[in-house]
Amino acid sequence: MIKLTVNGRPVEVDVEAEMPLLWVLRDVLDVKGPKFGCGIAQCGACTVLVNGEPVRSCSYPVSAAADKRVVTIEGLAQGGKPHPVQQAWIEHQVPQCGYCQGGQMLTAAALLRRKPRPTDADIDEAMTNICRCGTYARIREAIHAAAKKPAKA
Amino acid sequence: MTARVQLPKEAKRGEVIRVRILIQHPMETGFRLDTDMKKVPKNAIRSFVCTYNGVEIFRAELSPGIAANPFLQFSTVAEASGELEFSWVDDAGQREAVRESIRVA
Amino acid sequence: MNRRLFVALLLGSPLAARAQSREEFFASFDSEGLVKKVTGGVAAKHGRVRLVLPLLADNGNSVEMKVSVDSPMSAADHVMSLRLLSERNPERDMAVFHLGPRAGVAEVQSRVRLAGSQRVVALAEMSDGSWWMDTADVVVTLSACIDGTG
Amino acid sequence: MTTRRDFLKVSAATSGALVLGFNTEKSLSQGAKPTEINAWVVVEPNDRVIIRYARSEMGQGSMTSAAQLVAEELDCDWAKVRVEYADTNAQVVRKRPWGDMAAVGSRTIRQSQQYLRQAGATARSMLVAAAAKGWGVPADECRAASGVIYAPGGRKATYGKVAAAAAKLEAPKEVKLKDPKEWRIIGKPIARVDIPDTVMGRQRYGIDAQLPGMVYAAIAQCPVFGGKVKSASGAKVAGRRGVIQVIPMGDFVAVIADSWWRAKEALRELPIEWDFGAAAGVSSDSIEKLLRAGLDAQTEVVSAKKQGDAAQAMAGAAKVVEAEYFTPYLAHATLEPQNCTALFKDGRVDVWTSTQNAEATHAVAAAVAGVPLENVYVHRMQLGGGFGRRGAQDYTRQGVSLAKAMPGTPVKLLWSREEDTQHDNYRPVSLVRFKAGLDAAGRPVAWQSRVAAPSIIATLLKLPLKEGIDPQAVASFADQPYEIPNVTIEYAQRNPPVPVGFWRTVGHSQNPYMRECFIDELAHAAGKDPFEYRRSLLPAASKELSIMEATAKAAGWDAPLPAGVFRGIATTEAYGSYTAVVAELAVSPVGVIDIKRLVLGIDCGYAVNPDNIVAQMQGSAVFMLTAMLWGDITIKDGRVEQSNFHDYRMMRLREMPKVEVVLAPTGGFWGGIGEPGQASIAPAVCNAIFAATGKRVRSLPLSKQGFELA
Repeated sequence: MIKLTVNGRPVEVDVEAEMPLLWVLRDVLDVKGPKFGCGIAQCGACTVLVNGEPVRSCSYPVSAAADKRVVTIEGLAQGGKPHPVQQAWIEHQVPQCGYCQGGQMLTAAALLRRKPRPTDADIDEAMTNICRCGTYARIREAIHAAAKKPAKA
Repeated sequence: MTARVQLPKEAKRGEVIRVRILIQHPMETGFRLDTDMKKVPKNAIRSFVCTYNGVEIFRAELSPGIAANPFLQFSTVAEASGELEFSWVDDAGQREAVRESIRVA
Repeated sequence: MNRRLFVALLLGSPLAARAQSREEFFASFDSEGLVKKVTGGVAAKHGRVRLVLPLLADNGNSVEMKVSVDSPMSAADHVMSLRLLSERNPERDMAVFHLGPRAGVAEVQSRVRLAGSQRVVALAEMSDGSWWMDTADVVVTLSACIDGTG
Repeated sequence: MTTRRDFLKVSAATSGALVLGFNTEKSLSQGAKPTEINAWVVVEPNDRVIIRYARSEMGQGSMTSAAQLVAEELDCDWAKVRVEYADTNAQVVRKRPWGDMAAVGSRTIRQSQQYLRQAGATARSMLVAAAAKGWGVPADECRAASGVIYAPGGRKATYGKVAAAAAKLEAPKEVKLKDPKEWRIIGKPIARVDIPDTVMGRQRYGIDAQLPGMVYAAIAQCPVFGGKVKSASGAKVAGRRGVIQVIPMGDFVAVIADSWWRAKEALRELPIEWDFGAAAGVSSDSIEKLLRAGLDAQTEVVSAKKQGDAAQAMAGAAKVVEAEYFTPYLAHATLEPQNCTALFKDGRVDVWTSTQNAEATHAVAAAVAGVPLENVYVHRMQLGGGFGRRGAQDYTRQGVSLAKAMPGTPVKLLWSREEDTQHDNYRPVSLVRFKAGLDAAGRPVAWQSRVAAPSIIATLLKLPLKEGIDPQAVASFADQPYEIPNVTIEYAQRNPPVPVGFWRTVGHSQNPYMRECFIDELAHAAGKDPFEYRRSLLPAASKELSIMEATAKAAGWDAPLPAGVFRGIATTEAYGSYTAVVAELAVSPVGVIDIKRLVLGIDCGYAVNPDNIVAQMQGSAVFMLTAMLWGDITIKDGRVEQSNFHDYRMMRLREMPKVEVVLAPTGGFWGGIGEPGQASIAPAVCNAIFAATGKRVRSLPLSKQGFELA
C-alpha cells in the first residue's frame, strides 16, 4: 500500500510500485486534472507538483510519491480563491483548447515560487510544456502579470 | 453462387408474399482508382427481371446509385405452385440467373 | 438553382467561400425540375408515396431505403413504376422499379449509394397516368473541412 | 470599445466573485422551470439565459462567438448567459432543429450567422409581444434592452417573467436584423465562456469520461497501412494484473484491463501476427516517384483551369521561369490522443468522445451498434485540439465496436501517442511544377502549373470528383487572384496507400506557400520589389490587395532594416477571409534563422470577437512555423517512421517569435477564422529567407534544407 496526499487529502492506493503517478491519479483516484499527452515526459500535460516541485507524472512511479504532497490543477486554488496564476490566465484569456493549461499553470506557479520576478530568460527555461494551439505569447504575458499580483498566502 | 434468394417455401393462393434477393456485384461507379491509378471502369447491373411461371412480375432498371452487392425486396401475389426466375445483366454484358420454386395451396 | 452547387463543387469559387447553411443547401435542390424532366413537364402531386431514408448516414456507400405507395394495386388502379431520383449523384436516375397488379402491394426496399448529403426524390407513375412524389433529405455526416460539400 | 480587461472587470463586478461557474453541462437550477423559446434560446424564471451551441469547442472560440450572434439580436444581458451544447439525440428526434453540427472548414460562424441571429431576433420579438399582450399595449411601443422589456409609462418586465407566455406565441415569419452599426455584443472582445472551467481544472475532455465499472482498452493497429490481424493469442498476457481479455478486431487488437496503463503494458508483451498486405513495400521514395511520374504523365491528368493559350504565350515570352515545389505528409498531433468511451446496453448506445462533428459520431455509433438513431446518446465534451483530425470517426467506430463486444460494460478506448502519430489521416504530400513566361516588362503572360497529389475527397470521403478535379488539391492555383492572361492548371490525382485527411487549413496550408513563393521568383526575375510586383498584378478592388497593403503599411515595408535583417511578403484568400504576412528575419552563414517578427494581417469581413481572432492568429503562427520548420511524416516499409514528440518536434515557448496581428475587417461579408491565419505564413518566411540568403526554399521542412531555428 502506498500513502500520499493529493490536494490536501490523504489517500492510500494498492497498486504496482512502478505504476506512473499520472495513471494512479486518473484511473484509480479519478483526479482528471493531469492529462495524458505523450507518456514519455516530452509534452508536460501531465505535470503535477510533488512537494512543490513540478513533475511529469506520466514517467514518475507512484512509489517515488510515497508520503509526499501531490498538488494537481484542481488543488492550485486555496480556499476557493484562484491562485494569482489562475487569475492572470483568465485576465489574459490564455487558454484555447485548454488541454495543456493545467500543466502550464502548475509549472508557472512553481517558477514564481522559486523566482517571484522571473525574467523572460527564466520563463523560457522553465516553461517547456508543449501547447499545440500556440498560446505561448499569452502564457509569457500572464506569468509577468501574475508576478505583479499580491503574493498568495 | 452469385445471389441468395429468400422466398416463403409455401403460400396460400392470393396471399401477398415478400421476395428478397442479395446479388454479389461491385456496382462499380467508374470513379474508383485501383492501386496503380487506373480507373476501374463503370460496371453496374443495369436491368433486373423477376418472372413467376414465365410471367414478368417485377422489373428494375438499376445504376451505381444502388449500393454494392445489391439488395432488393419486393412482393407478389401467390398465384400457383411453380418457379420464380431472377435474371440480370450488367454494363459488361454479363448475364446471370437463379431460380427458386414455391408451393401454393 | 443547382448549377450554383456544382459550380461550388467544381472549383473553389467565391460561391464556395460563402458557406451555405444547411437549410440553404437543401433548398438549393431542384426536386420539381428533376421530376418535370421525367414527367415531360407535368408537376407531380405530393402524397400517396412514402420514401423512408435515415436522417443521418455515417457514409453514403450503403443507405437503407424503403419506398411505398398507397394503392389498391388492382387492375384498374395500380402503380406502374416507382422511380428514385438523385440530384447529386453522377447519375440522376438511381433506380426505376416496374410493378403492376401482380405485385399485390406497392413497396420496394433496397440499399442506395449517396454521393454526399442530398435530397432524394421518389416518383410514382399510376395506371391512370397521374404522378405522385415524396422527398427525403439525408445528411451524410462524413464532414469535410472544405466548402461546398454540404 | 471596451478592452478585454475592462470587459472582464465589468462582468466580474456585475456577477460578484470572478465569473467561474461556466460548467457547460450544469443541470438547471433546482425548481426553476426553464422555458425554451426556440431551439437556441432557453430562459429561466430567474432571468438567466441558456444559449445552445451545436458545434464543437476545440479552442477556436466559437462556443463564445456563436453565442454572441444569438445574444446580440436577443438583446439579453450577456452576464446572465450560459452556453450549453445542443443534444444530438434531440437533434435526431426533433428532425435536426440545430442544422449542421460540424465544426470544420472554419465554417461555424459564416455558415450559421444568419440563422443564429434570426433565432435571437425571433425570441426577442416573442418575449416583447408576450409582455405587450400582458400590458395590453401594442408590441411596437415596447422595446427590449439587456434582458428587460420597457413599455410607455415606466412599466417593465424581465425576460424571465414573460418567458412562459412568450413560448406559447407563434414565432414571427420575418424578423429584421440589426444594422452592424448597432451591434454591442458582436464585435466585442468578450471573455470566452469556457476559460474559467479550464483554468480551475474543471474542463472535461473525451479522455476524462468516467463511469462505474468502466474497463480500459489499449490497442495496436496494423503498423502497415491497410494490413489486417492474422492472429493474437492472449495467453501470454492473461495472467498479468488487471488484464481482462484480448479482442482481435480485424485491423486492430485490443487489450482490455482495469486501468489503461495495465492494458498498455500488457499490449507491449502481446505477440501479434499481422497480414501486412500490399502497402508493405511503400516508402517516401516510392511515393515521390509516383508523384513525379504524375508530373510527366500524358494520361490520368485532368485540366482544372484553361484560360487563354498558355503554351503559345509561353513560346513568345521574353523570359521563362520554372520551379518545382514539394510539401510533405503532416500529422495533426492533437495534444489529446484519439479516444472514445462507449456503453452498449439494452439496445441503447452512449458515447463520450472528443469529436468535431457530434452528428457524425451519432450516425457512426448507430451504424456500428446496429441500433436506430433514436437509441444513441452522444455526450458532449471539450476537445483537446481538433485541427481537422476529429472530423473523422475512426476512433468512434473502434470504441463502439469494442462496447458492442462487451455489452453492459462501459469501455474506454484510448490511443497511445504512438498510435495517434502513426494512424492519422495525414496532410497530403504534394509535388507541383510551375512554369511562367514574362514579357519584356517582366509581367507574367503565361502561367502553367501541374499538381500531383492524393485526393482527400476521393479517398477519405469517397465522393466522386467533378471531372476528376479535387478542389482542395488545386485550391489557390485555379482561383488565384493575379491578372495573368494565359493560365493552365492541371491535376494528376495520385493516391499512395497512406491515408490523407483534413489538416488545419487543408489545401490552403500548402498551395499558397508554393504559389506565393513562385510569384516571388517572378518578381525577382523581373527585377521588381515583391510587394510592388504583387500590387501591379492584383485587381484594384481585390481584398487580397487591400489586406496586403494594410499589412505592409503596419510592418513598414519600405522602412530601412537593421543590417542582416530581411523581409518577405505573401497574400492569399482562404476560407472566405483575406490574409497577408510580412516576415522579418536574419539567417546566419550556417543557416540558423532568427525570426525578428511576423506581421500577420487578416480581413474576415465582420469580426465577431476581436480578441479571439488575435488569439487564433497567434496560434496559427506557432502551428505553421512548427510545420514548416520540422513537420515531416516519412514512410518506410509501408509504415510511418515518426512515433512521438521526440521525433515529431513541436515548437516550444522560447522559440515563438514576436507576432503582430493586423485586424482589418472591411465588413460586408463573413470570413472564417480558425484556418486562414496559417495560409500566408510559410511563403512570407521563405521569401524572407531568399532575400537573406539568395536560396529559394522549394521543399519543406526547412530542417531538411539545411536551416535551423535560432
